Amino acid sequence: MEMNLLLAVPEFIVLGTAFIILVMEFFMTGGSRKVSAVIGIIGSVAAAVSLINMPVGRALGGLYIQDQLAIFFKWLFLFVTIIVLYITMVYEHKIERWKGEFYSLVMFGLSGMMFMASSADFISFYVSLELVAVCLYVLAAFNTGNRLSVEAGLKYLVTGALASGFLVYGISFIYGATGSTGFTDIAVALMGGDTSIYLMIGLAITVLGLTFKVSSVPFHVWSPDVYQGSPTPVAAFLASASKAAGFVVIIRIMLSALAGVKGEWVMLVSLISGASLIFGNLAAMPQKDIKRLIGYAGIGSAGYLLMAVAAASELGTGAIMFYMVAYSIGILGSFLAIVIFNNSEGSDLIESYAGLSRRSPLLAISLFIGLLSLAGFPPLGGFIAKFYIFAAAVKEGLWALAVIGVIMAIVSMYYFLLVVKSMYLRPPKNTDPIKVDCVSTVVLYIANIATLALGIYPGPLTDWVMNIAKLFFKSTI
Amino acid sequence: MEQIFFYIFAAVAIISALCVVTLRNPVHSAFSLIICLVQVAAIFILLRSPFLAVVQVFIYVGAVMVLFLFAVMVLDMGKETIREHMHSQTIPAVGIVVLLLALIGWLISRGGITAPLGPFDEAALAKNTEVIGKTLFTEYIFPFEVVSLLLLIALIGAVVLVMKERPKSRLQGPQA
Amino acid sequence: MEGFPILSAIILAPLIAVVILLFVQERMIALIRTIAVVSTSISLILSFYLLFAYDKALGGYQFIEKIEWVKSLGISYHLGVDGISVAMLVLTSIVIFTGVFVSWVGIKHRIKEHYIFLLLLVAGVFGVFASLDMLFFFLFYELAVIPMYPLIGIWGSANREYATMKLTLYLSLGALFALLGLLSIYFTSGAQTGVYTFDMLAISQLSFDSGYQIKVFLPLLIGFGVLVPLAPFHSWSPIGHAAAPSAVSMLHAGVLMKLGAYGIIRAMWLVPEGAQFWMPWVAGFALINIFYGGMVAMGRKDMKFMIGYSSSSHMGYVLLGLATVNYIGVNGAVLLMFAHGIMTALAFSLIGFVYDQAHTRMMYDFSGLAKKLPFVAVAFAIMAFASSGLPGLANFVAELMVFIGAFKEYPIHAIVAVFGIIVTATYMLRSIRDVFFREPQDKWDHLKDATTFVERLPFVILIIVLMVVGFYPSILVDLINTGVVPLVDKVNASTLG
Amino acid sequence: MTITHYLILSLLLFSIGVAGVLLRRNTIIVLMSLELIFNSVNISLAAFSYFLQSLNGTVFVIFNITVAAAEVAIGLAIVVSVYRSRKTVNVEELDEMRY
Amino acid sequence: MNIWALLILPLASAVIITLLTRKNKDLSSYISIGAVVACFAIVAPYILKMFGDPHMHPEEQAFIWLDIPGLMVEIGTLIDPLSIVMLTVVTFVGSLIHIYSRGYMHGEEGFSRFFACLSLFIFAMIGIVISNNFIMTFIFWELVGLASYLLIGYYYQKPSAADAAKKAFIVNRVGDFGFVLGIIVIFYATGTVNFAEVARHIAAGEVSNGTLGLASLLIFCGAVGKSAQFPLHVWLPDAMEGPTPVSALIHAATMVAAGVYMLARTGFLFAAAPAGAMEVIAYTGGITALMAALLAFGQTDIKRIIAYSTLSSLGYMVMAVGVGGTNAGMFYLMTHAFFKALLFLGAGSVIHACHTNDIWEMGKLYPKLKITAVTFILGSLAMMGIFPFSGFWSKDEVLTSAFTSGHTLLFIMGVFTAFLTAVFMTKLLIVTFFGEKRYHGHPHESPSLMTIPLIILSIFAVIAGVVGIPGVEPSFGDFMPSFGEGHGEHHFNYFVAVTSTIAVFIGIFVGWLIYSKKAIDNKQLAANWSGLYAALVNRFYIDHFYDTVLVKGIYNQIARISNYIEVYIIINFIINGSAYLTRQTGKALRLTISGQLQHYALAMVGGVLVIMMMYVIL
Repeated sequence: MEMNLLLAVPEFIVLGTAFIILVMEFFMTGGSRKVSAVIGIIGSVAAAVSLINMPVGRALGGLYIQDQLAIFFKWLFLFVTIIVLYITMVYEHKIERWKGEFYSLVMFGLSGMMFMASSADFISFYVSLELVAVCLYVLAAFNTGNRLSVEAGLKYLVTGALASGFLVYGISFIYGATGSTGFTDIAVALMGGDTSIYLMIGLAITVLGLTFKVSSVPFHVWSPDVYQGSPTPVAAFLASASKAAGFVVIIRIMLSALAGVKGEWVMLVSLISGASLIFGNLAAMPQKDIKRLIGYAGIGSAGYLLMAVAAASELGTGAIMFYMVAYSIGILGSFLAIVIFNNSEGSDLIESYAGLSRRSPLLAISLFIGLLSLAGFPPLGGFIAKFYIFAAAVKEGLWALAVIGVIMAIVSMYYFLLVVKSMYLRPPKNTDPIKVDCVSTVVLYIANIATLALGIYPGPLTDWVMNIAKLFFKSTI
Repeated sequence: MEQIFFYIFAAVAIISALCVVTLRNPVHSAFSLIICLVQVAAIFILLRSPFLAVVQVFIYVGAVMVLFLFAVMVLDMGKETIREHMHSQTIPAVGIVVLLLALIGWLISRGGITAPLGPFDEAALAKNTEVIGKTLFTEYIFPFEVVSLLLLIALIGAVVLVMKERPKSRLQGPQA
Repeated sequence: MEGFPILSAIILAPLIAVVILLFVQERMIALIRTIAVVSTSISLILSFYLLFAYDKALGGYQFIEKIEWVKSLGISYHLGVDGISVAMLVLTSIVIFTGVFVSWVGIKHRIKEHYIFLLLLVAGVFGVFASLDMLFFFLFYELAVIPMYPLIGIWGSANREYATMKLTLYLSLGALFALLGLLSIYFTSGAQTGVYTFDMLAISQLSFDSGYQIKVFLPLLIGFGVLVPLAPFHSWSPIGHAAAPSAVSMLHAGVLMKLGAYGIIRAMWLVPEGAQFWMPWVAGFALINIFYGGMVAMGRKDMKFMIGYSSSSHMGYVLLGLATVNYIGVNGAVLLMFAHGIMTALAFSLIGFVYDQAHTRMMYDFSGLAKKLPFVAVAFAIMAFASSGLPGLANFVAELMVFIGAFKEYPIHAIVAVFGIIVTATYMLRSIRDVFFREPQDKWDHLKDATTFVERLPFVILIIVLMVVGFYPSILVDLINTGVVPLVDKVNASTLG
Repeated sequence: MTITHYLILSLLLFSIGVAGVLLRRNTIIVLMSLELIFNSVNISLAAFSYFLQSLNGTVFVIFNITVAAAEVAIGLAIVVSVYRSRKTVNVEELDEMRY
Repeated sequence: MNIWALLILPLASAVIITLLTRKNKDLSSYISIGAVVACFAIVAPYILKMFGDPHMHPEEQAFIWLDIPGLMVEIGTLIDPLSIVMLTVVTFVGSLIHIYSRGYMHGEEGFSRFFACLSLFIFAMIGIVISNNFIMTFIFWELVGLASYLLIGYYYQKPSAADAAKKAFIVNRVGDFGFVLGIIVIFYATGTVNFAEVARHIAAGEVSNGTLGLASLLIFCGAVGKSAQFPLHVWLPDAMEGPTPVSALIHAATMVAAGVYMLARTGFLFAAAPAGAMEVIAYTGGITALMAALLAFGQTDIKRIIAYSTLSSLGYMVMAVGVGGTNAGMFYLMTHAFFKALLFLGAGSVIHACHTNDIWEMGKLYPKLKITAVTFILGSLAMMGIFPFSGFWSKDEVLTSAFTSGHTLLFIMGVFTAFLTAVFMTKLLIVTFFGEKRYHGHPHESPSLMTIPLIILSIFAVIAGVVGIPGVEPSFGDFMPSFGEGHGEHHFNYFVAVTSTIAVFIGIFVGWLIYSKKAIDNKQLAANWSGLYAALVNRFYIDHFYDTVLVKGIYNQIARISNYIEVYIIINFIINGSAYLTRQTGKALRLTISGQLQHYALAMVGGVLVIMMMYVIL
């Protein structure tokens, strides 16, 4: 049993940072914990650096796998976390107490996600998932003084636990059908492609259980409330990193462990995908609260990503990775703008954004680019992402899904344009400019430019993700 | 013989589980849950996993249930404060659950073990505890560490969520 | 100019202007306008250069530029023009050049943003016409669509929010449908050759299974058909025209609608057998466009709506021409795309000019404007006659060619189509009578005619173009023909069976 | 005794647990029902482990028990803070965010 | 002199006036007059050449205008006697009318605009005349329509003028509908649009009879519109809203005759067409002639009366073509151009003097307007067809053609029309120039700028028939292209001549009885025949029918229904409906996120159930 601790160095750095922040609490006085955030950012950067030229292989007794896919997603998580930490800094005054613990929980959550990305076994996957989940439960309910935050936390916890129950119940059946919990062993067991009843049960329930993390139908119900109620940085974290973590395990489970019985689950995933697309996008239309809107839109996005999963191909895998990157950047840019706006105006209602383009062109353009990227307008990153997904779907002949996807893309344009309408077409209620401090300005610019760059010159990223997808598929077969 | 025990344990477990769900008083529910969990521990023994049974009793009955009872007491819910203890969606909920039960039950009844069997037959299971102990620290070191983190976070989380004020650190000066 | 990336220059001129404008202060109006004029005139000059530099004897695709963009997917920045695209580029550059001047007069607030969006839009349009890569084709198309949203939403008139939303959604929906079709072609061609590429030139060399072609043409047809707009997907267009500010209406009707038809031409080129199969359907729907659009236009009192519906009627002629798949009809269709683009740009600029002063576009509100606005009246009359197919103006030749072409393939359709010119004449002349003829009213005494250079320039340019092409259509037809002949040959060469 | 017996038992407990989550208004009892669910899963894991003669299931049960305990701890903490902010643990009253 | 100058000069004049000299009225008019006179000067040598060599070889020049595979269109000129005759009429009468207009339009606000439009018209008209192919003909055909539109709508501030202009254009468009289709049919039947080529193909028998019949009828549709034949005649009387010189030039002498010219030009087609097609043409002409003559009685507007007489004359010409007498038709066209232009210009002079169009507000003008009156009377006599005025010879030829070709009914109609024409022309003369004085103010003779053209025209009205007098060489028929059997010779038929002359004299007598002698009370007559009279005043209700049934009843209703479909069904129901439905679905769906935690749980479990069931079933 090789330990090979070197491979897990990034996680250790992140955990170490989390502990440092925790321990620092003993020495800290005063209200602000921006230092903790900065330490978290430094730790994340260090972890990201340590991932450069990271060798691949198995570690920690074999249940931990470090491969290109994991590295890619870890980088994504780290990047997201850095931004989330920054958003939290901007948001910090709204956190009443335990600010240091907030940062450290974010870091713990990050480590959980990185573990998820590296899980090679249902047990380690499940445990890592719960690690992330528990961190997020706490974070969602963090503002105990805020009624909505607590409500969000409870809803998240109960639905999450229920979903975990289903997930682990399903896993037990997969275990029952294959006699093992390791992804590779399962893949080997299922290579023949023959299926048993247990596998059917396990497959169905596991897939459904996995939909919680990515907030797709039928376990999507929590997301609007939680996005709305939880602290905004947490919502951003949920929308980007947590969803990405969900997809990295979905890729691992569906496309490697269960790849042999693809025929069994493509239909199932298609169903879920279609339902998510329809539900998320349609229900987003009447929303008034921008965070809630993004929550619903997130359900739709999960639908798109699942479409790529249903395609079950290299292209689909690459599409998921690209989508997650573009989507995370869009989400984070938007959430940063939302936080800054909320700091100034105290409202998340879409109508309160009226005339934002006159009051703060930067915030307006950031939301414009971020949201339209989510909607999939070219030449923004989100478009290329959707394009990839459609490409994957069309390639595998998933025409019905593709058509639903197209129509729902239009619906998503509609509701995101409603925000744009409010910002650009409506007159402002008052004309005081909204101040954006200089670091935030830089961050917003980076997000905007990144979104544009992904749309205009996606080549390097696509080449990279396609390469990873290729490697991943090669390793699984 | 084993069958009789199974049925007894199963029956008690199910009845007590039903009690958990139906009894009005949370304290009663909590006690029913304890009974149920003990039955599960018994089932573990039938499955030749005494280690699991022990863990079950220690962690669940010993820790978790105490936590529950503690919470019930803290929140002063000795008697049910909510008049209608059942949610208004009873009929659809029961219907859906029964349907799901029937569906999965039907599927289970048609299934059987098809996977290749592992090395741990009855005889090997006698040394079950020892083997588990070893694998937990070798093969399963990764999840094991993660779980420990999980417990740590649960601790921090509980503190963060429940404690109103940060205790004055001893390391901090008197005038903060 | 050997080796000079002339097509890129055409596309980049407005984009560079956008970047420059971003750094110009909003109050420096004169500078902003100058930048817009300069950039569009660069495009104008270059596209006219193309018009003459394109080697008609050689034909095919010329001025090709190619840069790998996403190698793993076979996407490249691949530009090149044939006769059809050159005509469309010239059209676009004329319309935007005049549009800049129309906005100069018509747009009074948020001028900088207006020009930024306008130039973005036109860069997209140029890109579509010059692209030889399916993905870039699509990307540029969307680049042309997005700025429409703020352009109509901010500077539009009545009902603008509804209109702009509807327009954006429709156009995007159409585009995405087309995208599905293009993707399918991409994969099918890739599977066939083993080389996955979005390069239209490469794909056009292949021949697909005819059953597949028939299937894949449908999403392309619907997708591009929405943009044309093919009835019954046309309702976004009139209201979009009506709500948009003049320059945007000009571009919208003059150029954007042509993108749909251009897309269908490209689809015919890629999947000829599919085209052959569906063309009778296209002809049928074209007829609905022609007759129904005309009739609706006749019932409209709002001038912009009238022109809007008449546009959909005219685009019916374009579709009918394409559906003939013979040299005469397709040449006519492409020429009509050009002619209608110019004519409708003129129409909207004029109506906008009047509307900006009178704040109404209802025909019954006006009378006798010819006395007060003689220049506008003359220009409007020229537009109306062009629209009703009067010889000497560009539309006539094009429509005649469409009729001749259509008569061969679909005689009944052709008869109804010819009848359409009566309908067009009716509502066009009625609008002249209602608005410009009859007794002048005192309440319109405050209206001013177009007198300054800037006010007149767009009208004059458009009229001159209409007349030049009308008097000597060969100037364009010879060019268009070089693109049409291979296309028609390709479609006809394929045999269904 | 076949595995089906154990699985059916597990399923029954699972269903009862789910029903509890769906039906009870008292948040604490909802959490108890969630515990029932995890326990039922443990039964099925242990049963599979036994009948498959493999140890993975047993190990999984151990982890699962721990995870469940952690979740309960957090759950109860949240319930306490809910009670503090709203003076109720009635799930039905927690609907300030909806639609 | 280059033949293209014929086109370039008037066009240049129109452009220069519009762009440059609009402000300078005199200069504008000189430019315009200069252009048309120059055109006449260009034409003149050809006239001499034609007289020298009646069978001259047609001169054809062309350059390619449009060339795509399968379709080659030229802009070309075809100079043969037929076009020379027509060119003569156009440029000569045109010159006179231009000169006259300078006097008549004096002081008008849009003086320059008027001349620009006139030049445009001359340009277009010459284009039709010299065209060597169908498409070019059609192009200029439309352009004269444009000029006509602009000139009818000259007084655009008058609603009636605005309406009349629009009506003229649209009614012409209806005719063009057929014309275009006809051209297309011919194009596909022969593969070319060049007249000579088409003729060659037809002569070679390459075109089936059915196609020929169809093509000729469709082409004829164009003529029906332009030459205002029944049932598309309705625009011409309304076109009198334009200034009088316009009525003279466009709506009497040239443009309306273009239809007949075109029939003559494409005579090869009609000669080869099946008899049925020709019958249709002939009877259309006959009916138009007769109907218009009747309708003239219902009018009191001097210009409208003459307009109806024009209609009637056009009917004559078309009838002549229809019965195979193309040269008769052309001959009539030429003489008609002179005397009808004269009549209109005379009427213009009268109107200029009286400032009214109503003949019942004139009377006894002869002493005041001697030159006008005399020339007008000469014109009228020519028009009635009194020996030896030009009209006699030409009308005689038309009637002879009808008679000798065996169309007795048409012959009778023609004679009766001649009689009616005599009656109302007599009426017109008596009521306008003689009888009691009913005018207001002090009418005085028009300036010499106007009277000189009148005099010149009256000379031609009297003598122009000379070329058609049988036995005179070269005879008019020699100029005409000959198709098929027996042409080129004038058959003087004494029976026909005598019959028509008698009819005319009876007509004059009747007119005299009613309007001068008052032997028959015209009021009484109107009362006794009130139904007929009402029908006449209301133009046989044809306009009414078009207006209420076709336009308001069908056309507008279709537009209304289309709009209804558009607004209510497509936009409101389908488009907005689906948008609404989507939004409502969204609203309904979000209700599932009720805020109730246990609803969420239920939804999750329900979702699991549903999806698993689907999964198991599938």
